[in-house]
Amino acid sequence: MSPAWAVALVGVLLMVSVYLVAVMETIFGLRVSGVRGYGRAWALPMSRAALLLSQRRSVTERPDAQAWALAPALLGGLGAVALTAIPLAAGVEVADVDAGIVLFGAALVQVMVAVFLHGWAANSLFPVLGAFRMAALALSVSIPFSLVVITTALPAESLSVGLIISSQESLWNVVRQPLGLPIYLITGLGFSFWAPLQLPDARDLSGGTSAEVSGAALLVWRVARASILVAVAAMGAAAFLGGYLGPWLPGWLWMAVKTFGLLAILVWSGHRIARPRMETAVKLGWTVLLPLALVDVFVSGALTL
Amino acid sequence: MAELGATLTVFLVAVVAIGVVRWVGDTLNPVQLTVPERVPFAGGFDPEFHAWSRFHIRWYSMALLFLAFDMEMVFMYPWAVVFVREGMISLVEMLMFILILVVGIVYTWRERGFEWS
Amino acid sequence: MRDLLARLAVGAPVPVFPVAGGGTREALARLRLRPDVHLVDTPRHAIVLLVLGEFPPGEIAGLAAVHDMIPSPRVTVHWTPGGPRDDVPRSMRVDGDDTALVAALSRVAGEVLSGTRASEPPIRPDVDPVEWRGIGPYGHGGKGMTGGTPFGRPLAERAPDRDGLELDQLSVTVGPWLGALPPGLELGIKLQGDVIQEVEIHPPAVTLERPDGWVRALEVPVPVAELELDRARHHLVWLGEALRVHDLPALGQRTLRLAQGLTPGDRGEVERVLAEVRRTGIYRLALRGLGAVDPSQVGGLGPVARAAGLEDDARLDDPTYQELGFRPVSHRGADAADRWRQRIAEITQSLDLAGRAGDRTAFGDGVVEGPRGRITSDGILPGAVTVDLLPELLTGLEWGDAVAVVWSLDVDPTGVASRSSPEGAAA
Amino acid sequence: MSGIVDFLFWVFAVAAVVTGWLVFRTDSMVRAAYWLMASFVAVGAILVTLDAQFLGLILILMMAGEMTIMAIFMVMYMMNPAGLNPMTMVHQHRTAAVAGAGAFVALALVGLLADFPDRPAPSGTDPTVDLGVELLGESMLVFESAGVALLAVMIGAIALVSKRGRYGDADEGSEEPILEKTE
Repeated sequence: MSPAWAVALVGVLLMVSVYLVAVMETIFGLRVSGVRGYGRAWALPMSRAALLLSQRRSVTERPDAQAWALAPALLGGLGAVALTAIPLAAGVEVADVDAGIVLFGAALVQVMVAVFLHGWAANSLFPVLGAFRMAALALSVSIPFSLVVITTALPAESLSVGLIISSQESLWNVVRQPLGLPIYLITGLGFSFWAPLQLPDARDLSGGTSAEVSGAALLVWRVARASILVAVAAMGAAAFLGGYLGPWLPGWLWMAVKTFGLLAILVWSGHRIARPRMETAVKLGWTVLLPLALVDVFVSGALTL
Repeated sequence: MAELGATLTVFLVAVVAIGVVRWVGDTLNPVQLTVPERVPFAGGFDPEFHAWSRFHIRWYSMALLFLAFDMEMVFMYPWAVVFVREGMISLVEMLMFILILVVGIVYTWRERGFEWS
Repeated sequence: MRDLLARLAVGAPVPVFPVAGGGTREALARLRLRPDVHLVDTPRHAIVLLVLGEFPPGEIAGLAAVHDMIPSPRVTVHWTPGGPRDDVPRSMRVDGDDTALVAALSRVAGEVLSGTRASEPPIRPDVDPVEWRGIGPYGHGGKGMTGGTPFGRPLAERAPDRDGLELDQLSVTVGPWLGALPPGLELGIKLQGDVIQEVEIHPPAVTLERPDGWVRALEVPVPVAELELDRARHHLVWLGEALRVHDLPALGQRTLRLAQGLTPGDRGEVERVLAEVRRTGIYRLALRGLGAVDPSQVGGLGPVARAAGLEDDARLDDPTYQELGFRPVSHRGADAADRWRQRIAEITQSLDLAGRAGDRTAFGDGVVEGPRGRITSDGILPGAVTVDLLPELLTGLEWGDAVAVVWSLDVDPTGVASRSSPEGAAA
Repeated sequence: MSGIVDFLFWVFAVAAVVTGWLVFRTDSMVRAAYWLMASFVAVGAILVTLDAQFLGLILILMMAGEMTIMAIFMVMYMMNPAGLNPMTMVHQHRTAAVAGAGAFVALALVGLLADFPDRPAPSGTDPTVDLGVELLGESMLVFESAGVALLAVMIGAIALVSKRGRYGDADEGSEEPILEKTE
């Protein structure tokens, strides 16, 4: 795909889906809090964005200003890059690379760097605590994450996301490796530090890495963070739910339906599942998710043969 | 390479776009802060010290474990590609490799390396 | 551009940073339910600084600092019984109920966003905390590797650590207006990494919150139904706030909504919500094994004591409650999870008692079982004792775990004030 | 097309060198670690321009975790980790300069003088597949020994760092070394 088209496509997709994530977040929030009438939810993200744009950006006493400016830009860039690895319809792929899942994994793992810098740069207690939480969280989830993504490459005999989708013609990977999707979604929540795994930006840290951020800087940080969640959901749809494959409807619509289905599950879980303690999250990654992911690799592998 | 050109462009444009939004915000509300406006927030009292200190992480054993496992992941990718072609031998071989590494996790867990408070 | 943004921004809930003094527990809970207001956890995310409730005489601790941290456009609104205070210049006062307050908040936020009302200038003078410019070899105030006051603050000091290393120890005062802690609670802590090494309790920044209904029951018998509904309401408000700090704000709102106009007939809905809280897995994921108390230290602390296995309840000695067949619920784990379970069980128990009590009255002879524990006529509230537990319980915990323990104890910082003279509380 | 690839190659090459140089020009441990990561990312990008997609991308993937760990450990152990008091990251200037120049000359000589084989890979081969076949075939012993070596690393590291193991405190009965000079 030509770079100009790629930029336009990814840009529009990200803007639309990030907006929808914000709407979903509001609607699920209202639902759980027992309020009816969701009409307001559709305009709310725009009002919130306008409010943030009307506020001044905060600076602390002696921050690492360049790192602070870089962090949201890097995070948003990584969300966009991760999305380029995923075919959005048959043949509509920004980057048809052989090592597609490696590209996606590289983009997602770098999120850790963006969040660490975002918290560290403020030179303030709670953001710094958030930065170190992100490091511990991302290190704990990244191995099981990579393992389940690699497992989807087994039947495809390729690391290309396009081939992984077409290998699901007969059977979706979610059936071939039932442990895969849940582990993928949990670890994906960890990388996008979204509730219930929003430990780096949690309320017990008064907002963590974004505790000292306001105005436009806070707006771009929230948008960038949602873009990671969108990329995670899109990859989940492609790698486990057969991507654009499906009867009757056009491919891109199937892809959209599946992606937003996963996004709904991810956003919903934030309101329904408690945030674990830091130690519990680390233990969960190493002593539950990692062994399960290994079981997943070998059982699905044996079944593939 | 050609395929990744588009990815690189998308990355650069996204980075610049976010920079532009931030710049627009700064133009609308110029950032000229006085000393009290820059004090880091800890609930109402000024911090005595810089927050940047030698930060003692309690999960350093986990970090070391990660380094070893990260190496292992590098082998997994090419393995996955040839898995079906090579058949049973690849399964057994990787199983052996992983089981060796799992001993490391079990050991860390027994030494309470995942606990810190 | 600015006008367009201001017009769009009016549709968003007004981000308000509360500085909540004594007597505002219920008011804060009601404000959290208002769709037009969003109470935020850090002043950086706010537009309006809301000062509400009662404070010790003199300046409000930390208020000026928090005011200046709010990014412009900023504006202050007072909703205090004592009238506007002079610590904040050009402050605006609101009289009347919540509705008047919410309307005022929306109005001033709109004004200050559109520019028709000027943003408030910082209160504190624009001077460096320590003279540092031009000092030292690089003109940054530092000296050598770790000495001096680079950019106005020294670097953290070193101290031996549990793991046998000698690393930096960061002393910091957290609170009194930290969203993660109960309003007014101010702790001096020493941190190594994310683990707390030392805790010191500072005097609270708010005046004593007299639980009037309960204090009245010390002298005259009071209807049981009223008391028990009050107790259930107290625990529901606690649950709502604690859920918010645990990042389940929507479920917390639902709980807070239940607390409004609670009747014994709401029991079915209450049970549904409590079941939902259980299903979030919060006990296992966030609370289990945290902050276990020694039963010998928590006598008279109501739910905290009963969660530690004590059958400690003034209601046991009251003839009316005996007549109602009251048996206290208790748990044995003594940890944060059991304290949550305990209060949650007491909510339904209280609703049940309130439903069966008819117009019976209870207490009136100098001892009352309040929602936080035993209240006696000597004036010391259970909150005072709960706060005293903190230094021992929080030492050695990761910061997030410490926050969880503070909420699981339902700490009332104003309780400390009940023990000291008014001058002491103000100091 | 190849003009763009050449251009990108040079951009990344310069970026790799400049960011590598910046590692030693900053006072902040975090910045130093992430400049080093930027340097590695640029090297990964060079690999991608040379059509070694998998190797390039996996390098970028791995470096995020590794360099974050490096940043964290440096912050943990170095005095003044954020460089609030300016300091120099370079010591033993003369030795460093000689070693650096020597290494550069040696590598440049290899680059210029060595007789590189000219065997263009047939188009259509996937280097990742070749790598996998190699790992599972002839290099199997190497691969499995790598596993054992990694295990040894893990156990060694954990045994060294864990203080509160299941056998009690690691420093039980030990004495602090005497730091004062005895006359």
